[in-house]
Amino acid sequence: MKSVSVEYFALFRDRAGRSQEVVETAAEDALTLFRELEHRHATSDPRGHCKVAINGNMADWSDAVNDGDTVLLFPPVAGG
Amino acid sequence: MKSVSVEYFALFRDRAGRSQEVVETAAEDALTLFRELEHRHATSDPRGHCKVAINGNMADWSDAVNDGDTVLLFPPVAGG
Amino acid sequence: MRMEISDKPIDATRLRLEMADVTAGGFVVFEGWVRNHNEGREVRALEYEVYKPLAVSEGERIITEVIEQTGAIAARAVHREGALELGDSAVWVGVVSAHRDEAFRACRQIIDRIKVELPIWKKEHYVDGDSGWVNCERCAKHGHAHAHSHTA
Amino acid sequence: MRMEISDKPIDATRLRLEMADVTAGGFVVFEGWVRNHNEGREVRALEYEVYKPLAVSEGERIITEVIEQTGAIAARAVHREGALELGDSAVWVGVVSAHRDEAFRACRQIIDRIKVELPIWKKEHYVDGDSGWVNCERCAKHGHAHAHSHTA
Repeated sequence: MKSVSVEYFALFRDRAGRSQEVVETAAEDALTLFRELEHRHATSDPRGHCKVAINGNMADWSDAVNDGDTVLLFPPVAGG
Repeated sequence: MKSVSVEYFALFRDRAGRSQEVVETAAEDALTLFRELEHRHATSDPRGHCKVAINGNMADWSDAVNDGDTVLLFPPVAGG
Repeated sequence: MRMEISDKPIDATRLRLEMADVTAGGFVVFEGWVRNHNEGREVRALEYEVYKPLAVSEGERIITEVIEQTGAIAARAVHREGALELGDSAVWVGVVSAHRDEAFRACRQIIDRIKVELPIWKKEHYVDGDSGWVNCERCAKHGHAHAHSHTA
Repeated sequence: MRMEISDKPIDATRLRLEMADVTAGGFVVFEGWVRNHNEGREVRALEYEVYKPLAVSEGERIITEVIEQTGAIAARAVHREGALELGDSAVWVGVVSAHRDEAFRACRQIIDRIKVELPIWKKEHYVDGDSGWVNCERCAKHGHAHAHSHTA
Protein backbone atom coordinates (compact mmCIF):
# COMPACT_ATOMS: atom_id res chain seq x y z
CA MET A 1 0.00 0.00 0.00
CA LYS A 2 1.11 3.57 -0.71
CA SER A 3 0.04 6.88 0.68
CA VAL A 4 -1.26 9.47 -1.84
CA SER A 5 -2.47 13.02 -1.28
CA VAL A 6 -5.62 13.69 -3.33
CA GLU A 7 -7.05 17.16 -4.05
CA TYR A 8 -10.60 17.75 -5.29
CA PHE A 9 -11.67 20.81 -7.31
CA ALA A 10 -14.96 22.57 -8.04
CA LEU A 11 -17.80 20.03 -8.44
CA PHE A 12 -15.61 17.20 -7.14
CA ARG A 13 -14.84 19.19 -3.98
CA ASP A 14 -18.52 19.96 -3.45
CA ARG A 15 -19.43 16.30 -3.81
CA ALA A 16 -16.56 14.98 -1.71
CA GLY A 17 -17.26 17.54 1.01
CA ARG A 18 -13.52 18.18 1.27
CA SER A 19 -10.76 19.75 -0.81
CA GLN A 20 -7.99 17.36 0.16
CA GLU A 21 -7.34 14.01 1.84
CA VAL A 22 -4.60 11.42 2.16
CA VAL A 23 -5.62 7.97 0.97
CA GLU A 24 -3.98 4.56 1.32
CA THR A 25 -4.16 2.77 -2.03
CA ALA A 26 -2.77 -0.10 -4.05
CA ALA A 27 -3.77 1.59 -7.32
CA GLU A 28 -1.05 1.39 -9.97
CA ASP A 29 -2.34 4.25 -12.12
CA ALA A 30 -4.46 7.40 -11.92
CA LEU A 31 -7.50 5.78 -13.53
CA THR A 32 -7.62 3.00 -10.92
CA LEU A 33 -7.22 5.55 -8.11
CA PHE A 34 -10.02 7.69 -9.59
CA ARG A 35 -12.35 4.67 -9.65
CA GLU A 36 -11.51 3.76 -6.07
CA LEU A 37 -12.64 7.28 -5.08
CA GLU A 38 -15.99 7.16 -6.87
CA HIS A 39 -17.77 7.43 -3.49
CA ARG A 40 -16.21 10.90 -3.24
CA HIS A 41 -16.57 12.44 -6.70
CA ALA A 42 -19.55 10.37 -7.95
CA THR A 43 -18.19 9.91 -11.45
CA SER A 44 -17.71 6.45 -12.87
CA ASP A 45 -15.38 7.23 -15.77
CA PRO A 46 -13.20 10.35 -16.01
CA ARG A 47 -11.93 9.77 -19.52
CA GLY A 48 -12.80 12.32 -22.14
CA HIS A 49 -13.78 15.30 -20.00
CA CYS A 50 -12.10 15.06 -16.60
CA LYS A 51 -8.39 15.74 -16.11
CA VAL A 52 -5.70 14.70 -13.68
CA ALA A 53 -2.45 16.28 -12.58
CA ILE A 54 0.32 14.49 -10.66
CA ASN A 55 2.92 16.41 -8.66
CA GLY A 56 2.17 19.70 -10.38
CA ASN A 57 2.01 18.53 -13.99
CA MET A 58 -0.90 17.53 -16.21
CA ALA A 59 -0.92 13.74 -16.47
CA ASP A 60 -2.60 10.90 -18.35
CA TRP A 61 -5.09 8.57 -16.70
CA SER A 62 -2.70 5.72 -17.46
CA ASP A 63 0.19 7.40 -15.62
CA ALA A 64 1.63 5.62 -12.57
CA VAL A 65 0.74 6.73 -9.05
CA ASN A 66 3.59 6.38 -6.54
CA ASP A 67 3.89 6.58 -2.78
CA GLY A 68 3.96 10.21 -1.67
CA ASP A 69 2.45 11.61 -4.90
CA THR A 70 -0.01 14.50 -4.93
CA VAL A 71 -2.89 13.80 -7.32
CA LEU A 72 -5.23 16.61 -8.42
CA LEU A 73 -8.66 15.56 -9.70
CA PHE A 74 -10.25 18.04 -12.11
CA PRO A 75 -13.92 17.79 -13.16
CA PRO A 76 -14.79 18.95 -16.69
CA VAL A 77 -13.44 22.45 -17.18
CA ALA A 78 -15.42 25.47 -18.36
CA GLY A 79 -13.21 28.50 -18.87
CA GLY A 80 -14.15 31.59 -20.85
CA MET B 1 -23.80 63.57 -77.96
CA LYS B 2 -24.43 63.91 -74.25
CA SER B 3 -22.73 65.86 -71.55
CA VAL B 4 -21.38 63.87 -68.58
CA SER B 5 -19.58 65.04 -65.47
CA VAL B 6 -16.65 62.74 -64.66
CA GLU B 7 -14.81 62.64 -61.30
CA TYR B 8 -11.40 61.02 -60.82
CA PHE B 9 -10.13 59.64 -57.50
CA ALA B 10 -6.73 58.83 -56.01
CA LEU B 11 -4.39 57.37 -58.68
CA PHE B 12 -6.81 58.32 -61.46
CA ARG B 13 -6.87 61.94 -60.25
CA ASP B 14 -3.08 62.04 -60.09
CA ARG B 15 -2.79 60.67 -63.61
CA ALA B 16 -5.54 62.83 -65.08
CA GLY B 17 -4.12 65.92 -63.40
CA ARG B 18 -7.66 66.92 -62.43
CA SER B 19 -10.37 65.75 -60.07
CA GLN B 20 -13.32 66.58 -62.29
CA GLU B 21 -14.25 67.49 -65.84
CA VAL B 22 -17.29 67.62 -68.10
CA VAL B 23 -16.96 65.50 -71.23
CA GLU B 24 -19.06 65.25 -74.38
CA THR B 25 -19.56 61.61 -75.29
CA ALA B 26 -21.61 59.20 -77.35
CA ALA B 27 -20.79 56.32 -74.98
CA GLU B 28 -23.81 54.17 -74.20
CA ASP B 29 -22.39 52.58 -71.07
CA ALA B 30 -19.82 53.17 -68.34
CA LEU B 31 -17.27 50.76 -69.85
CA THR B 32 -17.27 52.58 -73.18
CA LEU B 33 -16.93 55.94 -71.42
CA PHE B 34 -14.04 54.59 -69.30
CA ARG B 35 -12.21 53.44 -72.45
CA GLU B 36 -12.72 56.80 -74.16
CA LEU B 37 -10.97 58.40 -71.16
CA GLU B 38 -7.92 56.11 -71.21
CA HIS B 39 -5.71 59.13 -72.03
CA ARG B 40 -6.69 60.45 -68.58
CA HIS B 41 -6.53 57.42 -66.25
CA ALA B 42 -4.08 55.27 -68.26
CA THR B 43 -5.93 52.03 -67.64
CA SER B 44 -7.11 49.90 -70.54
CA ASP B 45 -9.63 47.69 -68.77
CA PRO B 46 -11.31 48.54 -65.47
CA ARG B 47 -13.11 45.25 -64.99
CA GLY B 48 -12.21 43.21 -61.96
CA HIS B 49 -10.52 45.80 -59.78
CA CYS B 50 -11.77 49.29 -60.68
CA LYS B 51 -15.24 50.50 -59.73
CA VAL B 52 -17.72 53.03 -61.05
CA ALA B 53 -20.53 54.99 -59.42
CA ILE B 54 -23.26 56.84 -61.30
CA ASN B 55 -25.27 59.64 -59.68
CA GLY B 56 -24.27 58.64 -56.16
CA ASN B 57 -24.72 54.87 -56.37
CA MET B 58 -22.32 52.05 -57.11
CA ALA B 59 -22.91 50.90 -60.69
CA ASP B 60 -21.90 48.15 -63.11
CA TRP B 61 -19.62 48.78 -66.05
CA SER B 62 -22.49 47.74 -68.34
CA ASP B 63 -24.85 50.37 -66.85
CA ALA B 64 -26.13 53.11 -69.16
CA VAL B 65 -24.65 56.61 -69.11
CA ASN B 66 -27.18 59.38 -69.76
CA ASP B 67 -26.99 63.08 -70.48
CA GLY B 68 -26.35 65.02 -67.27
CA ASP B 69 -25.07 62.02 -65.29
CA THR B 70 -22.23 62.28 -62.80
CA VAL B 71 -19.80 59.36 -63.19
CA LEU B 72 -17.21 58.61 -60.48
CA LEU B 73 -14.18 56.58 -61.58
CA PHE B 74 -12.54 54.60 -58.77
CA PRO B 75 -9.13 52.95 -59.19
CA PRO B 76 -8.53 49.69 -57.25
CA VAL B 77 -9.41 50.28 -53.62
CA ALA B 78 -7.13 49.55 -50.66
CA GLY B 79 -8.90 50.12 -47.37
CA GLY B 80 -7.75 48.80 -44.02
CA MET C 1 3.81 36.31 -18.44
CA ARG C 2 1.63 36.07 -21.52
CA MET C 3 -1.03 34.08 -19.63
CA GLU C 4 -2.44 35.84 -16.61
CA ILE C 5 -5.07 34.88 -14.03
CA SER C 6 -6.53 37.96 -12.39
CA ASP C 7 -8.92 38.64 -9.53
CA LYS C 8 -9.23 42.27 -10.68
CA PRO C 9 -11.29 43.62 -13.62
CA ILE C 10 -9.59 43.18 -17.00
CA ASP C 11 -8.16 46.47 -18.26
CA ALA C 12 -8.66 46.13 -22.02
CA THR C 13 -7.30 49.63 -22.68
CA ARG C 14 -4.00 48.93 -20.93
CA LEU C 15 -3.61 45.51 -22.57
CA ARG C 16 -4.18 47.01 -26.02
CA LEU C 17 -1.53 49.68 -25.43
CA GLU C 18 0.95 47.10 -24.17
CA MET C 19 0.59 45.11 -27.40
CA ALA C 20 1.34 48.10 -29.66
CA ASP C 21 4.00 47.14 -32.23
CA VAL C 22 4.93 49.11 -35.35
CA THR C 23 5.93 45.90 -37.15
CA ALA C 24 2.35 44.58 -36.75
CA GLY C 25 -0.45 45.32 -39.21
CA GLY C 26 -3.25 43.34 -37.58
CA PHE C 27 -4.61 43.13 -34.03
CA VAL C 28 -7.46 40.79 -33.09
CA VAL C 29 -9.08 40.66 -29.66
CA PHE C 30 -11.62 38.26 -28.24
CA GLU C 31 -13.44 39.04 -25.00
CA GLY C 32 -15.88 36.73 -23.25
CA TRP C 33 -18.51 38.71 -21.34
CA VAL C 34 -20.78 37.50 -18.54
CA ARG C 35 -24.22 37.48 -20.09
CA ASN C 36 -27.60 37.44 -18.44
CA HIS C 37 -28.70 34.04 -19.72
CA ASN C 38 -27.29 30.58 -20.47
CA GLU C 39 -29.05 27.52 -21.81
CA GLY C 40 -32.46 29.04 -21.21
CA ARG C 41 -31.83 30.20 -17.62
CA GLU C 42 -31.54 33.74 -16.29
CA VAL C 43 -28.08 34.32 -14.86
CA ARG C 44 -27.52 36.76 -11.98
CA ALA C 45 -23.75 36.42 -11.45
CA LEU C 46 -21.01 33.84 -11.70
CA GLU C 47 -17.74 32.81 -10.20
CA TYR C 48 -14.64 31.17 -11.59
CA GLU C 49 -12.50 28.74 -9.70
CA VAL C 50 -9.00 28.48 -11.15
CA TYR C 51 -6.14 26.17 -10.28
CA LYS C 52 -3.66 28.93 -10.93
CA PRO C 53 -0.27 27.15 -11.20
CA LEU C 54 -1.44 24.88 -14.02
CA ALA C 55 -3.79 27.42 -15.62
CA VAL C 56 -0.80 29.73 -16.10
CA SER C 57 1.66 27.08 -17.30
CA GLU C 58 -0.86 25.43 -19.64
CA GLY C 59 -1.89 28.84 -20.96
CA GLU C 60 1.74 29.72 -21.69
CA ARG C 61 2.14 26.42 -23.53
CA ILE C 62 -0.98 27.05 -25.63
CA ILE C 63 0.17 30.58 -26.57
CA THR C 64 3.64 29.32 -27.54
CA GLU C 65 2.20 26.52 -29.67
CA VAL C 66 -0.37 28.72 -31.41
CA ILE C 67 2.18 31.44 -32.22
CA GLU C 68 4.44 28.77 -33.73
CA GLN C 69 1.63 27.22 -35.74
CA THR C 70 0.13 30.46 -37.06
CA GLY C 71 3.15 32.74 -37.45
CA ALA C 72 1.54 35.47 -35.34
CA ILE C 73 3.96 38.00 -33.78
CA ALA C 74 2.69 37.96 -30.19
CA ALA C 75 -0.29 36.95 -28.07
CA ARG C 76 -1.54 37.50 -24.53
CA ALA C 77 -4.46 36.20 -22.52
CA VAL C 78 -6.05 37.14 -19.20
CA HIS C 79 -8.71 35.07 -17.41
CA ARG C 80 -10.63 36.21 -14.36
CA GLU C 81 -11.00 34.24 -11.14
CA GLY C 82 -13.49 34.78 -8.32
CA ALA C 83 -16.84 36.55 -8.42
CA LEU C 84 -18.02 38.30 -11.60
CA GLU C 85 -21.09 40.36 -12.40
CA LEU C 86 -23.17 40.67 -15.55
CA GLY C 87 -21.28 42.47 -18.29
CA ASP C 88 -17.87 41.80 -16.76
CA SER C 89 -15.13 40.61 -19.07
CA ALA C 90 -14.29 37.03 -18.04
CA VAL C 91 -11.51 36.46 -20.53
CA TRP C 92 -9.43 38.61 -22.90
CA VAL C 93 -7.25 37.24 -25.71
CA GLY C 94 -5.21 39.57 -27.94
CA VAL C 95 -3.00 38.71 -30.90
CA VAL C 96 -0.84 40.92 -33.12
CA SER C 97 0.50 39.78 -36.48
CA ALA C 98 1.86 41.09 -39.74
CA HIS C 99 -1.38 40.30 -41.58
CA ARG C 100 -4.89 39.75 -40.31
CA ASP C 101 -5.28 36.10 -41.22
CA GLU C 102 -2.72 34.90 -38.66
CA ALA C 103 -4.21 37.11 -35.95
CA PHE C 104 -7.76 35.85 -36.52
CA ARG C 105 -6.65 32.22 -36.57
CA ALA C 106 -4.37 32.50 -33.56
CA CYS C 107 -6.95 34.37 -31.45
CA ARG C 108 -9.61 31.79 -32.25
CA GLN C 109 -7.30 28.86 -31.49
CA ILE C 110 -6.18 30.33 -28.18
CA ILE C 111 -9.71 30.98 -26.85
CA ASP C 112 -10.92 27.57 -28.09
CA ARG C 113 -8.08 25.87 -26.22
CA ILE C 114 -8.37 28.02 -23.07
CA LYS C 115 -11.98 26.90 -22.77
CA VAL C 116 -11.20 23.18 -22.84
CA GLU C 117 -7.62 22.79 -21.63
CA LEU C 118 -7.15 25.08 -18.62
CA PRO C 119 -8.20 23.99 -15.10
CA ILE C 120 -10.94 26.62 -14.78
CA TRP C 121 -14.48 25.99 -13.57
CA LYS C 122 -17.51 28.24 -13.83
CA LYS C 123 -20.36 28.32 -11.33
CA GLU C 124 -23.48 30.17 -12.42
CA HIS C 125 -25.85 31.84 -9.96
CA TYR C 126 -29.36 32.05 -11.34
CA VAL C 127 -32.06 34.66 -10.80
CA ASP C 128 -34.26 31.92 -9.25
CA GLY C 129 -31.73 31.39 -6.44
CA ASP C 130 -30.27 28.13 -7.74
CA SER C 131 -26.65 27.76 -8.75
CA GLY C 132 -24.56 25.16 -10.52
CA TRP C 133 -21.21 24.25 -12.04
CA VAL C 134 -21.42 24.67 -15.79
CA ASN C 135 -20.97 21.59 -17.96
CA CYS C 136 -20.42 19.22 -15.07
CA GLU C 137 -23.17 16.97 -16.45
CA ARG C 138 -20.83 15.90 -19.25
CA CYS C 139 -18.73 14.06 -16.69
CA ALA C 140 -21.23 12.90 -14.07
CA LYS C 141 -23.06 10.12 -15.87
CA HIS C 142 -24.89 8.79 -12.87
CA GLY C 143 -26.73 10.44 -9.99
CA HIS C 144 -25.30 10.94 -6.52
CA ALA C 145 -26.66 12.22 -3.23
CA HIS C 146 -24.22 15.15 -3.19
CA ALA C 147 -24.83 16.19 -6.78
CA HIS C 148 -26.27 19.66 -7.10
CA SER C 149 -29.31 20.15 -9.28
CA HIS C 150 -29.46 22.27 -12.43
CA THR C 151 -33.21 22.68 -12.07
CA ALA C 152 -34.70 24.45 -9.11
CA MET D 1 -24.32 55.05 -37.94
CA ARG D 2 -22.57 51.70 -37.65
CA MET D 3 -20.07 52.64 -40.37
CA GLU D 4 -18.04 55.75 -39.61
CA ILE D 5 -15.29 57.56 -41.52
CA SER D 6 -13.18 59.62 -39.14
CA ASP D 7 -10.38 62.16 -39.51
CA LYS D 8 -9.64 61.84 -35.75
CA PRO D 9 -7.79 59.01 -33.95
CA ILE D 10 -9.93 55.94 -33.33
CA ASP D 11 -10.97 55.72 -29.67
CA ALA D 12 -11.01 51.95 -29.10
CA THR D 13 -11.87 52.35 -25.42
CA ARG D 14 -15.00 54.38 -26.12
CA LEU D 15 -16.11 52.08 -28.94
CA ARG D 16 -15.75 49.01 -26.71
CA LEU D 17 -17.85 50.62 -23.96
CA GLU D 18 -20.53 51.62 -26.45
CA MET D 19 -20.88 48.00 -27.59
CA ALA D 20 -21.44 46.65 -24.05
CA ASP D 21 -24.50 44.37 -24.00
CA VAL D 22 -25.48 41.97 -21.20
CA THR D 23 -27.17 39.65 -23.70
CA ALA D 24 -23.84 39.17 -25.50
CA GLY D 25 -21.27 36.55 -24.53
CA GLY D 26 -18.63 37.22 -27.19
CA PHE D 27 -16.90 40.35 -28.45
CA VAL D 28 -14.36 40.27 -31.29
CA VAL D 29 -12.38 43.28 -32.49
CA PHE D 30 -10.09 43.69 -35.45
CA GLU D 31 -7.79 46.68 -35.75
CA GLY D 32 -5.56 47.45 -38.71
CA TRP D 33 -2.43 49.31 -37.61
CA VAL D 34 -0.05 51.36 -39.74
CA ARG D 35 3.13 49.31 -39.80
CA ASN D 36 6.64 50.35 -40.65
CA HIS D 37 7.04 48.15 -43.72
CA ASN D 38 5.03 46.84 -46.65
CA GLU D 39 6.10 44.57 -49.48
CA GLY D 40 9.74 44.96 -48.57
CA ARG D 41 9.76 48.77 -48.32
CA GLU D 42 10.20 50.92 -45.20
CA VAL D 43 7.07 52.98 -44.61
CA ARG D 44 7.26 56.41 -42.93
CA ALA D 45 3.58 57.43 -42.94
CA LEU D 46 0.47 57.02 -45.01
CA GLU D 47 -2.71 58.74 -45.99
CA TYR D 48 -6.18 57.50 -46.83
CA GLU D 49 -8.40 59.10 -49.39
CA VAL D 50 -12.07 58.20 -48.86
CA TYR D 51 -15.12 58.94 -50.95
CA LYS D 52 -17.20 59.36 -47.84
CA PRO D 53 -20.83 59.22 -49.08
CA LEU D 54 -20.38 55.81 -50.68
CA ALA D 55 -17.91 54.49 -48.11
CA VAL D 56 -20.53 55.05 -45.41
CA SER D 57 -23.50 53.68 -47.36
CA GLU D 58 -21.58 50.64 -48.64
CA GLY D 59 -20.20 50.00 -45.16
CA GLU D 60 -23.70 50.08 -43.69
CA ARG D 61 -24.85 47.62 -46.35
CA ILE D 62 -21.94 45.26 -45.57
CA ILE D 63 -22.64 45.36 -41.82
CA THR D 64 -26.35 44.69 -42.36
CA GLU D 65 -25.64 41.76 -44.67
CA VAL D 66 -23.00 40.20 -42.43
CA ILE D 67 -25.17 40.45 -39.31
CA GLU D 68 -27.98 38.74 -41.21
CA GLN D 69 -25.72 36.00 -42.52
CA THR D 70 -23.90 35.25 -39.26
CA GLY D 71 -26.56 35.89 -36.62
CA ALA D 72 -24.30 38.31 -34.72
CA ILE D 73 -26.08 40.76 -32.40
CA ALA D 74 -24.40 44.01 -33.49
CA ALA D 75 -21.38 45.34 -35.37
CA ARG D 76 -19.64 48.67 -35.89
CA ALA D 77 -16.73 49.83 -38.01
CA VAL D 78 -14.62 52.98 -38.15
CA HIS D 79 -12.12 53.79 -40.91
CA ARG D 80 -9.68 56.69 -40.82
CA GLU D 81 -9.21 59.24 -43.57
CA GLY D 82 -6.35 61.68 -44.06
CA ALA D 83 -2.79 61.47 -42.75
CA LEU D 84 -1.76 58.65 -40.41
CA GLU D 85 1.46 57.86 -38.59
CA LEU D 86 3.18 54.58 -37.73
CA GLY D 87 1.24 52.68 -35.09
CA ASP D 88 -2.02 54.52 -35.70
CA SER D 89 -5.17 52.47 -35.94
CA ALA D 90 -6.42 52.77 -39.53
CA VAL D 91 -9.54 50.68 -39.12
CA TRP D 92 -11.54 49.24 -36.20
CA VAL D 93 -14.22 46.56 -36.54
CA GLY D 94 -16.13 45.30 -33.48
CA VAL D 95 -18.79 42.60 -33.29
CA VAL D 96 -20.84 41.32 -30.34
CA SER D 97 -22.73 38.04 -30.44
CA ALA D 98 -24.27 35.43 -28.19
CA HIS D 99 -21.44 32.96 -28.87
CA ARG D 100 -17.92 33.48 -30.12
CA ASP D 101 -18.22 31.72 -33.47
CA GLU D 102 -20.62 34.29 -34.94
CA ALA D 103 -18.48 37.18 -33.69
CA PHE D 104 -15.27 35.79 -35.20
CA ARG D 105 -16.94 35.05 -38.53
CA ALA D 106 -18.75 38.38 -38.73
CA CYS D 107 -15.66 40.43 -37.81
CA ARG D 108 -13.57 38.64 -40.42
CA GLN D 109 -16.20 39.04 -43.12
CA ILE D 110 -16.65 42.75 -42.41
CA ILE D 111 -12.94 43.61 -42.56
CA ASP D 112 -12.44 41.43 -45.66
CA ARG D 113 -15.26 43.28 -47.42
CA ILE D 114 -14.23 46.76 -46.19
CA LYS D 115 -10.84 46.20 -47.78
CA VAL D 116 -12.20 45.39 -51.24
CA GLU D 117 -15.62 47.04 -51.49
CA LEU D 118 -15.34 50.54 -49.99
CA PRO D 119 -14.04 53.47 -52.07
CA ILE D 120 -10.90 53.98 -49.95
CA TRP D 121 -7.36 54.41 -51.27
CA LYS D 122 -4.09 54.22 -49.41
CA LYS D 123 -0.98 56.18 -50.31
CA GLU D 124 2.22 55.07 -48.64
CA HIS D 125 5.11 57.44 -47.94
CA TYR D 126 8.41 55.62 -47.82
CA VAL D 127 11.53 56.32 -45.80
CA ASP D 128 13.46 56.79 -49.07
CA GLY D 129 11.25 59.78 -49.98
CA ASP D 130 9.14 58.00 -52.60
CA SER D 131 5.41 57.52 -52.27
CA GLY D 132 2.73 55.54 -54.05
CA TRP D 133 -0.87 54.41 -54.15
CA VAL D 134 -1.08 50.88 -52.82
CA ASN D 135 -2.28 48.14 -55.15
CA CYS D 136 -2.84 50.40 -58.12
CA GLU D 137 -0.69 48.09 -60.22
CA ARG D 138 -3.51 45.56 -60.28
CA CYS D 139 -5.46 47.96 -62.45
CA ALA D 140 -2.84 49.73 -64.53
CA LYS D 141 -1.70 47.07 -66.96
CA HIS D 142 0.26 49.34 -69.23
CA GLY D 143 2.61 52.20 -68.58
CA HIS D 144 1.73 55.88 -68.88
CA ALA D 145 3.63 59.11 -68.74
CA HIS D 146 1.69 60.28 -65.68
CA ALA D 147 1.99 57.03 -63.81
CA HIS D 148 3.85 57.32 -60.54
CA SER D 149 6.63 54.90 -59.86
CA HIS D 150 6.70 52.34 -57.09
CA THR D 151 10.47 52.18 -57.26
CA ALA D 152 12.59 55.20 -56.51
